[in-house]
Amino acid sequence: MIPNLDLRSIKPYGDQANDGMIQLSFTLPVPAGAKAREAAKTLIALMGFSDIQMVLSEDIGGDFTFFVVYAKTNKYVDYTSIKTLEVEIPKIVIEEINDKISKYLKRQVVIIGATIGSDAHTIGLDSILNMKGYHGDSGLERYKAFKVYNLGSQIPPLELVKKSREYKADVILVSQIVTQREIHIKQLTELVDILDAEKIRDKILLIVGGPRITHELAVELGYDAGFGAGTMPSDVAAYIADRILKKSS
Amino acid sequence: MIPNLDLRSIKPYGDQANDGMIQLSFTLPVPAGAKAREAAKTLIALMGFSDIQMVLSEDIGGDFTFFVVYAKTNKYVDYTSIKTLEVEIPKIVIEEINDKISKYLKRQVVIIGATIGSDAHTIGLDSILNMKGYHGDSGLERYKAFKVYNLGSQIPPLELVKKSREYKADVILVSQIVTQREIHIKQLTELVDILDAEKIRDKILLIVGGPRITHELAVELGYDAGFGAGTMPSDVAAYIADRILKKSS
Amino acid sequence: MHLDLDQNLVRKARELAKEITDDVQKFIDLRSTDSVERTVVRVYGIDGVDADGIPLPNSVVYDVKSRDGLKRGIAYWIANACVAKSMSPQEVAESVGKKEFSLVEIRPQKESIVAEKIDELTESSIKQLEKIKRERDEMLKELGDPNQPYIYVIVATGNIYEDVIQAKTAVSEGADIIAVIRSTAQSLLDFIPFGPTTEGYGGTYATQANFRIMRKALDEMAAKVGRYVRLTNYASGLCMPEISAIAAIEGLDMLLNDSMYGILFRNINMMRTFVDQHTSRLICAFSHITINTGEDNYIKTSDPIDRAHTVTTSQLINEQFALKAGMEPKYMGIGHAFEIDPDVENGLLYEIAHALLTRSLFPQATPKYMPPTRYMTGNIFKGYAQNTLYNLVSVMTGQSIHLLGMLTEAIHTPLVQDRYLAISNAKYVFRNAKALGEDVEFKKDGFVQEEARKVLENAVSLLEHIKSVGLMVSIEEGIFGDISRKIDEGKGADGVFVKGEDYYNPIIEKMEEIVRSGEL
Amino acid sequence: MHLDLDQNLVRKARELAKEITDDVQKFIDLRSTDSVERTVVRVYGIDGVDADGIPLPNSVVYDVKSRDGLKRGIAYWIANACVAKSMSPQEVAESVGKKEFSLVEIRPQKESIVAEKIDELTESSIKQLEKIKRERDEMLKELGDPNQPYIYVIVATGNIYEDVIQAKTAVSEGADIIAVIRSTAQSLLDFIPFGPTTEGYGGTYATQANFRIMRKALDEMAAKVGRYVRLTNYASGLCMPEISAIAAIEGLDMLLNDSMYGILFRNINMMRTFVDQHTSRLICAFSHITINTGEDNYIKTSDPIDRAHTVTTSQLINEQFALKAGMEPKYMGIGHAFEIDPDVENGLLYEIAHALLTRSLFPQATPKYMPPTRYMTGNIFKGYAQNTLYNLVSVMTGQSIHLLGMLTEAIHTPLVQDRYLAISNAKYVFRNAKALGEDVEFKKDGFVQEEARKVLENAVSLLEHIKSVGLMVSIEEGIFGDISRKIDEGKGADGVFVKGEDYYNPIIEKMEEIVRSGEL
Ligand code: B12
Ligand code: B12
Ligand SMILES: Cc1ncc(COP(=O)(O)O)c(C=O)c1O
Ligand SMILES: Cc1ncc(COP(=O)(O)O)c(C=O)c1O
Repeated sequence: MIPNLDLRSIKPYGDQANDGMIQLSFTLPVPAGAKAREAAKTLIALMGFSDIQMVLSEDIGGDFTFFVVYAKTNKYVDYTSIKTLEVEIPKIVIEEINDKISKYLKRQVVIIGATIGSDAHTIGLDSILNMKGYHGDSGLERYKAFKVYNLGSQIPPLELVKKSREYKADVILVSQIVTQREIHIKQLTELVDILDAEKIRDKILLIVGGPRITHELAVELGYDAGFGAGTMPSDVAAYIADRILKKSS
Repeated sequence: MIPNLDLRSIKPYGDQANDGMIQLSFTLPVPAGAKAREAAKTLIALMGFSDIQMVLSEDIGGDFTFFVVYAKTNKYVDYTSIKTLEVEIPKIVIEEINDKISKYLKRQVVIIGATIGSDAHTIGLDSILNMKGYHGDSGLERYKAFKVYNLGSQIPPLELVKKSREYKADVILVSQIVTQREIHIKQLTELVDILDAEKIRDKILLIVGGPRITHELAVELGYDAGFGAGTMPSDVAAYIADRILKKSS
Repeated sequence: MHLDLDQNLVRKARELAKEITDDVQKFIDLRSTDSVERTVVRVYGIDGVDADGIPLPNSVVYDVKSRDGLKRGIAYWIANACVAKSMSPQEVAESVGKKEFSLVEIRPQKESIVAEKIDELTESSIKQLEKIKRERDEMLKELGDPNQPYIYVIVATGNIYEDVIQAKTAVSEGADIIAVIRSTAQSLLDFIPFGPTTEGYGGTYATQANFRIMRKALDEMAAKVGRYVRLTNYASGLCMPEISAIAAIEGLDMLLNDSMYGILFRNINMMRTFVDQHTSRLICAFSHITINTGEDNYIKTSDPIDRAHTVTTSQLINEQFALKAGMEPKYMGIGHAFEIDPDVENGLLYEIAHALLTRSLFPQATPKYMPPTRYMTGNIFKGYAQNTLYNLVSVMTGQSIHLLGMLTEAIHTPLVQDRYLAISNAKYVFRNAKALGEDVEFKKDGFVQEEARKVLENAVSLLEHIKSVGLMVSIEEGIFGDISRKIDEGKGADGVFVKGEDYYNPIIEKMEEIVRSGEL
Repeated sequence: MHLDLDQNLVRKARELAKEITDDVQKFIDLRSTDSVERTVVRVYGIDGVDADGIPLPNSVVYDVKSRDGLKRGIAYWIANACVAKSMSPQEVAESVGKKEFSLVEIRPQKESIVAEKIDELTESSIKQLEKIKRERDEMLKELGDPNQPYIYVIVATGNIYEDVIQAKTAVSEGADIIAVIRSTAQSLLDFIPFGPTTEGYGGTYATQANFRIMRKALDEMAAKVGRYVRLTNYASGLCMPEISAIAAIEGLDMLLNDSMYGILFRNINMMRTFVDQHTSRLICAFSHITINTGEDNYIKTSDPIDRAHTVTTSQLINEQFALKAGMEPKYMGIGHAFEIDPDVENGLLYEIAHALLTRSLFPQATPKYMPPTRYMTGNIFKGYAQNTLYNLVSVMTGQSIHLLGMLTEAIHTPLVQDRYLAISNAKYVFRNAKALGEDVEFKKDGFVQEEARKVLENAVSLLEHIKSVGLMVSIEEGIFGDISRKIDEGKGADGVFVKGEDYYNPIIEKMEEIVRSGEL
């Protein structure tokens, strides 16, 4: 940490401690000119900014004006009081996971994964599940402790639940990449509702991942955990092993 | 303008009318991680943003974390009520200016220009004064109606005032490029104070320019006009001619 | 800029690709699909939906299919009904939609009169399509074709009216081509939605009304900016040929259209795709619609360096399928992409080699170059730098159709300012590096020359393998995009059927005749 | 990458530059300046300020000068006082500062004893400087010299402690060189401020204490990241040689140091600058400090294409002046810049030609390449794209010292994240295009080759002109940067004087001796 920082009121650091400097860019649907600039400034000021430097205000056609602004915020955060909701990932690695699961659970953990609903993006889920893994970190298929079924993409939630019964899944991994118009919320909610309706929600470790997913959002939607951009398969493995072992003991 | 826009409450347009989408980037002086992200989110929320998408939170060394965020503002602006303080630039061109000045003023307008104080940037002022001008638009030296003295850079305000007496200047053009630690405010204020003290402020048309100068700021500091980034010499010429002619009539 | 390619190897690659596709074509020629039949229906001018919201082309084909009449081809049944009921095709379809009658149950009219009716309907439909094509060709000539690389941007708001606003803005900034992205998973619909649409995610529904609305908007802008503006949509998925038909009717200029994309990336049945792609390409060839092939996708799911030759291989296959549909090379937007992990040492040299190889292998075509997507991140600044180098490689290697990379690729479909920033980046680089390609040579046996040679050699080996096992088995093997699809699986398999002995598709025949005769 | 330059022309250019500087050197050799004398004072270890805050080196030199003793050189007076008063130089200076006595009024001591004293003081000062140099050379060897282009960033907060924070952050991101920008107009001060400073605008004062603080911070970081980190400041303006001295004492690695920059851009008197630059370069040559010349500035005030040859001309002149100071080529950071208006068609090709010309003309030197500045705007995204191409040209043409462009160049001195973004952009491009330079050839008689040839030819013509009228008259003519300066005008003229017959500068003589003898 930089010297003499008051953690009870931290602000952005641009050139110096606590200068509050922030860069913004946005478009207003009005023609470029002094009036547009003034409107943009007014807007920025309403957010609690001062020293507003409007460094670009450019006509981008169709009566739109694009702005780039540097300004100083008067807001600050008490860093000491920040609480985070984080997935707890124990430090256990592949061999340990395999050993413990075989020792205590005495069978493979059954994991079923899918990209649900209209979403066709498989690369993210595959990075977690496939042998090959992600950036040199092996995927769950590589773990002896796990039996993995990767259903692929565009799986209706109902079908996923059906398959999870069929395979006696311990864990469901869902991927959601497309988030436009909150489609992921709809689809994720649908899945939880089905599990609830079928009264099997408690029996299953329910995990969602995707670049716009946060653990907080996942918990809010009724999932056990959420994994975001850049997730490593080994983290997911460790989380699963830990939770399954705790459950079974 | 886009259809059905309510001008009394305009908001940024990202993907759709009034979605309020803004891009921000900034650095917090805390180590990267969930806590930093949460602190950044809290800060952004304090400004009245919702749907906060933290798309980058990157360790940039030295216990600093850099964030890129897209979020939607809940602020809006009544565009119909926006008032702007603008330099009024009449549409008169070089020949007309030369004609009118020779007809009504019957002598050349004397213009003296300098970059004052510690500022050594001459390119901006030169673009306005030199024959060559700026982006194909001729500078004031090209106008028969004007007699131009370009004193160059780092001229102490006192010396500028001395020279302006010596040359019987009608107009003083000051350039200020460096704005760090508000140095330009100090230097510009010093100049006005001297002119006031010597009781010649009223006799002189006082203009300031520079990339971070706005007309509003100029007026606030006691100048007649301020010209910002991308100013064209012909605009300055038209403004000067208009004001001098009005004064003399 | 020049590659020292072994021209014998190039010839060999083409021959292999031809032989591979010849095999598939034999298979295609024996079959038709529901969508091919609906295409005929649409070309005959049938449009609209029934009381349940089912598009009339679907109702009509379903009516015949469910009564086992489709083997003869839909044209006969429509003409027969028109004669019998003295109705226009649209009237016939509406009646079918209302379940007033079934086409198969109408008494067969005199053969020669039905035949005449078919000719009449076909003639006037084809005339109409020719008129549209001619008008566009003239407009292009009049307004002038912009310089290449064409600046190609997408709009994807989900709302056609919002799309129009953004498309117009983009054109005024300098866009040459506007592509309206389709709503997620539309390609899996076995029908084309009807009317203007304002709800969709990840894109806007491809409907005939939406095509018309955007076409009109772009034509207005074209007149304003004095530059022809092209409109693009997607002919892939389960309605491949139908989309081509409505695109031809509405005067679109380009369609994403690949002979294998649907199989691999949408898990659409192989037979369905192969049959559909042929008809859809024939329409494109006839109507001067440039196709954009989808090889960029392979290197999203497989390694862009190790599997570069799969892109080349597929390009050659796509070319042969297009030639089989009578398409002139200049309408072939052969696809490829700048997709290498930015952390790879000398990644730029690989990109140059691959881009130059595409350009060199298809000198008459209009290669479509796709921007970085997979390795774009939330660091929008870095993304802007990646796009800068992408723009540079494009202008340097002389690409034709240049889809702009968005700095927010990893975040959302483009905001209005994202597109502006992309266009200004491309304009800057294209102008700043204009003559670079002409000025530069790559060292003989240097990195770029060697890489290009290697990719070509690997492509030839792969083509040899495909030749020996057949294209379909190769796809089963997971050669393209590391994705494996089985011959008899996938969506839409039930929409494929073997033509009967009396099968007749007058639209296809007429178009083939015209295209082949070079009457165009 | 290779330029087909006419080697006879290259030789001719060098000869002309040599002749031009020979003329000026004659003039230099006869003169000294206040600052040169203060340099001797500083090398003798005198530091601190008097009660009025005037730096002791100034007090001491002023004391002698005001009593007309300076023609003999300050060394004699100090040694004489040391002997007479049995004091160390520092004690002498402090007494002078307190006005306890004047050096000129002290009775002359026995010549041989004073001479011995001078030798003793000189010897130990030089030893100390050699030790510092050796230690740094060793540290560089131990930690390893980073790959070129070196990543060079500036810190410019105005507060040395804030600068340290940001410099450390930059090093951990990948910076190889940290330059601490000086506070606006410090170059016009005829003294070096004293002690650590926390107030400055546009930069931090160059003081010996600030040098020390930053050096320590960077050495700590270097150990941490396992990579030698260079420290840069500015030796130009009115204290050119003094700054070099304190830089040598504090172990800096680089100094901005140009033979004409001060004249042109700070309106410093010509004679003053020429004399000062010689001493300052001698110190750099002696202490293995790389100089960075300032040609990038010319194309900020004049056209970067039309006046490209003025850059080349000045580079050759700077080289000759450096050689005259006994500098090895590898310490010559020959300056140039990427400054063409981004709207210029083929601007990138011009940039490549100019950068390659610099690289080719000075194969042993370490060219210092400057980023776009003048045509950077408030469009930070566009600026990031400009910097991307700049990075590309640099790695492609094999530049050595690469000052990073900041996306906010047109707005403010860099924020902590601006530097991060700049470093990651450079690292990306350097890695991604690593072997591009080796792989590319420019067509014979093509754009780049022709442009480079033209610039060289124009430079030779210009050198011929300068040779005929003399360098000083050429500067009067406004040849460089379109700026004209008169011989007898400019700041600091009163600080120049003609050496007396008994003038003696032991530091200079000793350094020259060592440098020339190749003892280094
Ligand atoms: C590749 C790609 C495609 C490919 C997908 C191929 C495939 N088989 O997956 C193709 C070309 C088919 C495609 C199509 C579309 N795409 Co797409 N695509 C992408 C792209 C370029 C890369 C995604 C990717 O693979 N990233 C690499 C992986 C490794 O990262 P990841 O997904 O984040 O996964 C990591 C973590 O998130 C996490 N994770 C992910 N899932 C899971 C699950 C679990 C359980 C866990 C624990 C962790 C986890 O772990 C992974 C490793 O760290 C992105 C843009 C981008 N750069 O992100 C757009 C993007 C995702 N696509 C987008 C869109 C809109 C589409 C389309 C809908 C467009 C259209 N209308 O046609 C189509 C339709 C697809 C559909 N029906 O869903 C948008 C989504 C916008 C939004 N936020 O809603 C993006 C952001 C592009 C954009 N800017 O418009 N796409
Ligand atoms: C060129 C340049 C220099 C040159 C100046 C050469 C010269 N003779 O002018 C040199 C190399 C000498 C220089 C030095 C420094 N510079 Co400088 N420089 C620039 C640079 C790259 C371009 C400025 C420019 O010429 N723009 C082109 C002209 C045409 O545009 P303009 O100035 O905006 O002028 C237009 C309008 O503003 C207006 N205008 C301007 N003046 C006037 C006056 C009137 C009356 C009117 C009507 C209109 C008008 O009309 C012009 C035409 O449209 C800028 C960065 C940038 N891209 O802006 C940094 C910049 C201005 N410099 C900066 C700094 C800090 C310095 C130094 C202080 C650094 C240092 N510590 O050494 C030094 C010291 C100089 C000093 N003592 O003042 C900072 C200022 C930061 C700030 N906001 O305070 C900048 C922004 C760079 C940065 N990001 O750090 N610099
Ligand atoms: C050939 C082709 N068709 C279609 C698409 C779009 O996907 P969809 O078929 O889901 O509309 C792409 C996307 O890259 C493509 O390359
Ligand atoms: C050689 C040289 N010296 C010094 C400077 C900095 O200016 P100043 O002398 O005002 O510190 C520069 C800036 O470009 C330069 O090139």
